[in-house]
Amino acid sequence: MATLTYRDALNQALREEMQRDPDVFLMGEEVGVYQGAYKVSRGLLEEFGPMRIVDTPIAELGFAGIGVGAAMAGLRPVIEFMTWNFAVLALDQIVNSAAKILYESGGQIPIPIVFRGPNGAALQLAAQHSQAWDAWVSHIPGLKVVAPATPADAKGLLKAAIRDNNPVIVLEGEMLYNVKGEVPEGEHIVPIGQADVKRPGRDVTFICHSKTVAVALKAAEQMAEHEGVSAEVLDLRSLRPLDEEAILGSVARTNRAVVIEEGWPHAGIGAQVVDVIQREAFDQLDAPVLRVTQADVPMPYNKQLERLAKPSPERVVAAARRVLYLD
Amino acid sequence: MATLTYRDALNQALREEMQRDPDVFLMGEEVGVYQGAYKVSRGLLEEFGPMRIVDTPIAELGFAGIGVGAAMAGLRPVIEFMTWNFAVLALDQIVNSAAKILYESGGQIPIPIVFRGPNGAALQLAAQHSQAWDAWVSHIPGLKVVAPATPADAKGLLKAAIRDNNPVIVLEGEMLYNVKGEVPEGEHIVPIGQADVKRPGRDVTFICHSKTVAVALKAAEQMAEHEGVSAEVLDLRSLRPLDEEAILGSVARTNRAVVIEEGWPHAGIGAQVVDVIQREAFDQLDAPVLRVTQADVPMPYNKQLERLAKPSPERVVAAARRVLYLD
Amino acid sequence: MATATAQTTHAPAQHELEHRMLRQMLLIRRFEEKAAEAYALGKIGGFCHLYIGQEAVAVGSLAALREDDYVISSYREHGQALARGLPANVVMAELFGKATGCSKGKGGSMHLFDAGRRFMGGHGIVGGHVPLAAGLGFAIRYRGGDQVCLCYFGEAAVNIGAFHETLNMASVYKLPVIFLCENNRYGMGTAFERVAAVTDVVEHACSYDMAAELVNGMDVLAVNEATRRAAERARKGGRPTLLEVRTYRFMGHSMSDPLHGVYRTKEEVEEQRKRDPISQLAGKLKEEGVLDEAGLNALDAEARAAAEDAVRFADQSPDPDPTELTTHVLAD
Amino acid sequence: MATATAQTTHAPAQHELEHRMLRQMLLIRRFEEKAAEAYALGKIGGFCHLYIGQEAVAVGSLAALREDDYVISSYREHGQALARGLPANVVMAELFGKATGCSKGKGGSMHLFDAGRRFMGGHGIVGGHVPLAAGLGFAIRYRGGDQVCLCYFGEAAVNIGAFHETLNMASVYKLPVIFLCENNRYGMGTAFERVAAVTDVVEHACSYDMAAELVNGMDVLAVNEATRRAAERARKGGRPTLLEVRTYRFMGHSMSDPLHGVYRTKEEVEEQRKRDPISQLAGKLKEEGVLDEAGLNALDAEARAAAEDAVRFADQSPDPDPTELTTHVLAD
Ligand SMILES: Cc1ncc(C[n+]2csc(CCOP(=O)(O)OP(=O)(O)O)c2C)c(N)n1
Ligand SMILES: Cc1ncc(C[n+]2csc(CCOP(=O)(O)OP(=O)(O)O)c2C)c(N)n1
Ligand SMILES: [Mg+2]
Ligand SMILES: [Mg+2]
Repeated sequence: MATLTYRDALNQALREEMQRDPDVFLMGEEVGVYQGAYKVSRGLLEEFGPMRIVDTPIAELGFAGIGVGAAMAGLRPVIEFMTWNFAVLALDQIVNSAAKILYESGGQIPIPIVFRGPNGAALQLAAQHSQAWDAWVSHIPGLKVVAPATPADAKGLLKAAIRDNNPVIVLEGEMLYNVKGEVPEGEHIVPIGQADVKRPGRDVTFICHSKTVAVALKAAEQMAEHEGVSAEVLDLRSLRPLDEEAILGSVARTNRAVVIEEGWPHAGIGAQVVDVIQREAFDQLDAPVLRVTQADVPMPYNKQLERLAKPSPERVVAAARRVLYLD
Repeated sequence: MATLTYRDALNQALREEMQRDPDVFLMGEEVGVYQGAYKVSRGLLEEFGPMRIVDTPIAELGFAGIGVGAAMAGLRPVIEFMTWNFAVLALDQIVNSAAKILYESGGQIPIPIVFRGPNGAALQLAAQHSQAWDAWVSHIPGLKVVAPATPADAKGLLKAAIRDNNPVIVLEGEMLYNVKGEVPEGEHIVPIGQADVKRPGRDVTFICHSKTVAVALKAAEQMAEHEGVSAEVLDLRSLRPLDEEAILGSVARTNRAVVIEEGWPHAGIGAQVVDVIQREAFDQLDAPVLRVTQADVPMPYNKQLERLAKPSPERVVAAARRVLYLD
Repeated sequence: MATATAQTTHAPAQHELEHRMLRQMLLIRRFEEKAAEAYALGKIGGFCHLYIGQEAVAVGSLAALREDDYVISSYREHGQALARGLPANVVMAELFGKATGCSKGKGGSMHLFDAGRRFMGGHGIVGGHVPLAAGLGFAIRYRGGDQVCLCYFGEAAVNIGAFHETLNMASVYKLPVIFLCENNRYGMGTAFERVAAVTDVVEHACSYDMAAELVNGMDVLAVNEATRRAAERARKGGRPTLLEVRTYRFMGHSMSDPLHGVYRTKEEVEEQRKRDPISQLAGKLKEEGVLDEAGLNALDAEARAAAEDAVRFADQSPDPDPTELTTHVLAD
Repeated sequence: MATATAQTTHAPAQHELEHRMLRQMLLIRRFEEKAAEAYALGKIGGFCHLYIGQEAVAVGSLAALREDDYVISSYREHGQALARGLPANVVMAELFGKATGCSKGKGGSMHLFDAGRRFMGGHGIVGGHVPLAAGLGFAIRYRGGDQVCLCYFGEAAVNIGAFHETLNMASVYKLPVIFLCENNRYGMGTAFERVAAVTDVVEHACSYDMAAELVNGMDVLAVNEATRRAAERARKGGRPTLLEVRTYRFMGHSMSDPLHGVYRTKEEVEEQRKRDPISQLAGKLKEEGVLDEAGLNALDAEARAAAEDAVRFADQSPDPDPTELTTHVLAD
């Protein structure tokens, strides 16, 4: 296995899938000549040419729709949003075209498309550039949603997404692109819908995904070290469908859970996880499930305020201490 | 008190607020000459003229933004979306402008605006015209969200929304416009953030809002009649902020709850209600909280399928029987 | 802009085409009348937007296309579906929400689909399908084909952003798409001149360096010829065209809208009815002596019978099985 | 289109204006250089889009406005903020995220606000503030005022739907808005001609029956005069104008972007630097004998001092109190 950055793992997935299947193409702002705003598509224009690596104008609604139209004709577009913040403009095409055409057509026209790009906050990009759309996109039937936390998962989930016959949302992270990890070469597919235990534990389950996996792992380490608490870190990887079996399996062992997400609390994806747990594991719970989320505010620019707004290991530890009745 | 339809109650609220405050104006598709796609603005063009009752092109993003800009200058726009389905195109302005400018500007520029229109399914309008955005809009800090179920609440909440100095989302219902009820004349304001017990009960709480209030009331009647169960029907009325006190107060009495919503289940607003209950009333719950939602599918056109997709009294009763361990 | 090359003389092929187009227009007219009846009886639900008055647009333009071309439309697409060759039975069954409908009863009036005939829907968000059309065109170009994609939309869609984003990209990418604007002067109850700074839709082509033509939508032959020119431009040069086709709807916006309403006068509607595209073509054929009153009546009787048949078929078809609620949410 | 009426002779008022504009351009240039330094030191975070090269656009246009006019811009708005009269100190403090910043440290570089000066932001979504500008114009008209709203955006915003929806409505509603496109030829790393079917932004005015002018953005006087004409059109007739101002950015797209990058050559940038709007105006004033080298040096020293002062002020200012995290989410 090679050690790659998350960025290069995505790049590898794109390259391999484009080599394998001539119907796969990449479209978005700055993906070609500029080599990608975050360099995820580096080198691809040179290898595949401008018909398959397509630079677009700033027209998120339009090029998302072009992607869906191309998928209607049987191609397998990968649409890059420079960031998911701008995808807000394209939601009509994602929700009303990509997610509905199969159903509306009575099953005639599948939409094999991937919408991908960095989601959520990076550093000090302020309110309009720091939004995590996990809850919104997960809300929609007809879509699948994945959010890889590691380079290996990034490669495996993106490949799975490209091969899927449905619209798949891939939520990446600007703050993850430089993260390094071992990545299996070649045919490495992570099936959509499978959570992954990133650290086994006995006393409490930290349920997380994407950037919050690192937060949870850090919290778990601290708790192991300072409080002798063994926390299990369960990485959801897929937000739709949720791997309810894995969630319930872990909670059945630990009887306690903290759900961590990057997005806002109100009707967040974490609320759905809580709903699943309380519904299916009611009698196994020794404490209410608690959540750690972004503060319920637009993201501030100031560095200190921003740090306070984001989920942190400290806040996870504090929540864990409460569910363990250590306070 | 006069008996009015929900439509006329909204009309009255608009008229009274426009008479009271010259800064209030209404803008949207077909609100003027055509008297409103659903006739909510009937007669207003004649009374207030075309500067205050403004017909727009089909340009949801554009006119939502014009509304926000006018609010930045201190006017109090009411933006009508013909239906919330089309507001998907305007989310950038709602989320990135209306909800964030106060914060981004360090408190300098409040955005006193109302976005309103019918939300959710009517009858056989199929997938693109039957969407309930309760969860999405409630997710966003910087917004308030209300969803009146009765004519009196429609009037009182719309008036409160227009007077609020923040962006307020008013989710109405095409299927509610013809519903009749008593409406207090004149200065009738329903404060945003207060739930309302629509039917008191002891054994289980039905938490609902908008169209699902009628569903819950019917279920409560049936249970009273056929099973001797006394269900309390709590109408949330506001989805953001949620009236947590009212929710917890009711559950403290009944120890059981079913949450009913029109939208999809995954990260729905009901999940947030569940989260609140399990977190704050963990020890008072005698059973897991169950939810009744739209089926997790795009809305089908066929009448029978559509009926199956929607929350129904039967499904509420079935859920209630489960939380009461009657099965 | 290319000049007219199509034959409008009395060649037999041309007469055959005209005859076929007349038959199609009649079918649409009678079909829509039956749909209106069925709607009044509650057999069709939801929104139902009739095509009466605009028949020449769908019929004339689709007669210029090949079977392997793509077609996509808005919610006012019964006429295009029929002109594209979807059987009246399955279209009516779809309006009735039946399992035998072209979208299995799940789509309804606004979402007619037939992948086999490359009829790519039926879409309900104004302007929302315009980018999809460019995507279909993109796929043609990607594969090096010489098909075209024909995209119908109303003039009100010109005011929405998706239209502009798409026209620009279609021009930049040289996509073989025909953007056919059915300018019937009203978007619901709003006259175009009340909400558009410039009311000649063709003008927008200048901003996108795109070929354009203004077409009389009451003249099925004019529509046919203009579409031929546009299709040729697309097939040979991979260039898009904007066609503004001036037409008129004789009915209300949808079945829940009154016939003329407050936004237009009864007189205006009646004036327009005199330009009925069906009588115009029938009149021409009679004048040229290739159709007589009896022939016309026979054609009409045939159309009426087909429409009645469609209603019967739809009526007798079963509803989808309840399990269909959860199928087709995801593909395998 | 109105013809030039502004005085360009040697009247004292004109010299006073030119002097003031030179001073403002110098301030912006030195301020931005300091911002770049501070960014390199990690004192400024996030995205930071400098205005170097484009100074004449903000300065020339804002000199044509009144205090009660509205101004709104994109994320590349340091220059407009300074030219509008926001003190360099509070602008720099905002870039540093400090409590003394013009947005209390919550907005940062992309979200500069000063409601008192009617500077309505700093907005980060390309094209997103264009409808807001029309809304401000709508409010002016609603109240019967004779103010204008001046809206800045880059040429890449012309490809997004919001621009088109807004221009149409501004024309239909007769809004007193000046849509000022700063055409610096690139949107990030993309040359406009690669993504726009028509590269003369002014052409779009035809589709909206709007007055338009193409302006040399390296000539501050030309910008000033064109803006005056547009403002008059707005004040007197309530009519919008589209100004395409051709300019160039000498730096990368943002501080995280290389100076020229792969999308343009070093030579091109150097060629453009010869058109530096500051040297051009300084040269003109020297030629006319109203400014000498010493005078220019003095002005420049003043600008440098102000920029350094701003950095000092920002550096010494406190961060917002942690409780500020949750204030201003909602108004009372
Ligand atoms: C984005 C959006 N806004 C509003 C509507 C509601 N609506 C449906 S049809 C229509 C009028 C469209 O007029 P036009 O495009 O001229 O087509 P026509 O109905 O005349 O064929 C409106 C406003 C919609 N479906 N989508
Ligand atoms: C809707 C949207 N898409 C993408 C971006 C990312 N982005 C920020 S600036 C920019 C380029 C804009 O270029 P232009 O409008 O010409 O302005 P300039 O930066 O040249 O001043 C892009 C693509 C964005 N902010 N908003
Ligand atoms: Mg029309
Ligand atoms: Mg630019």
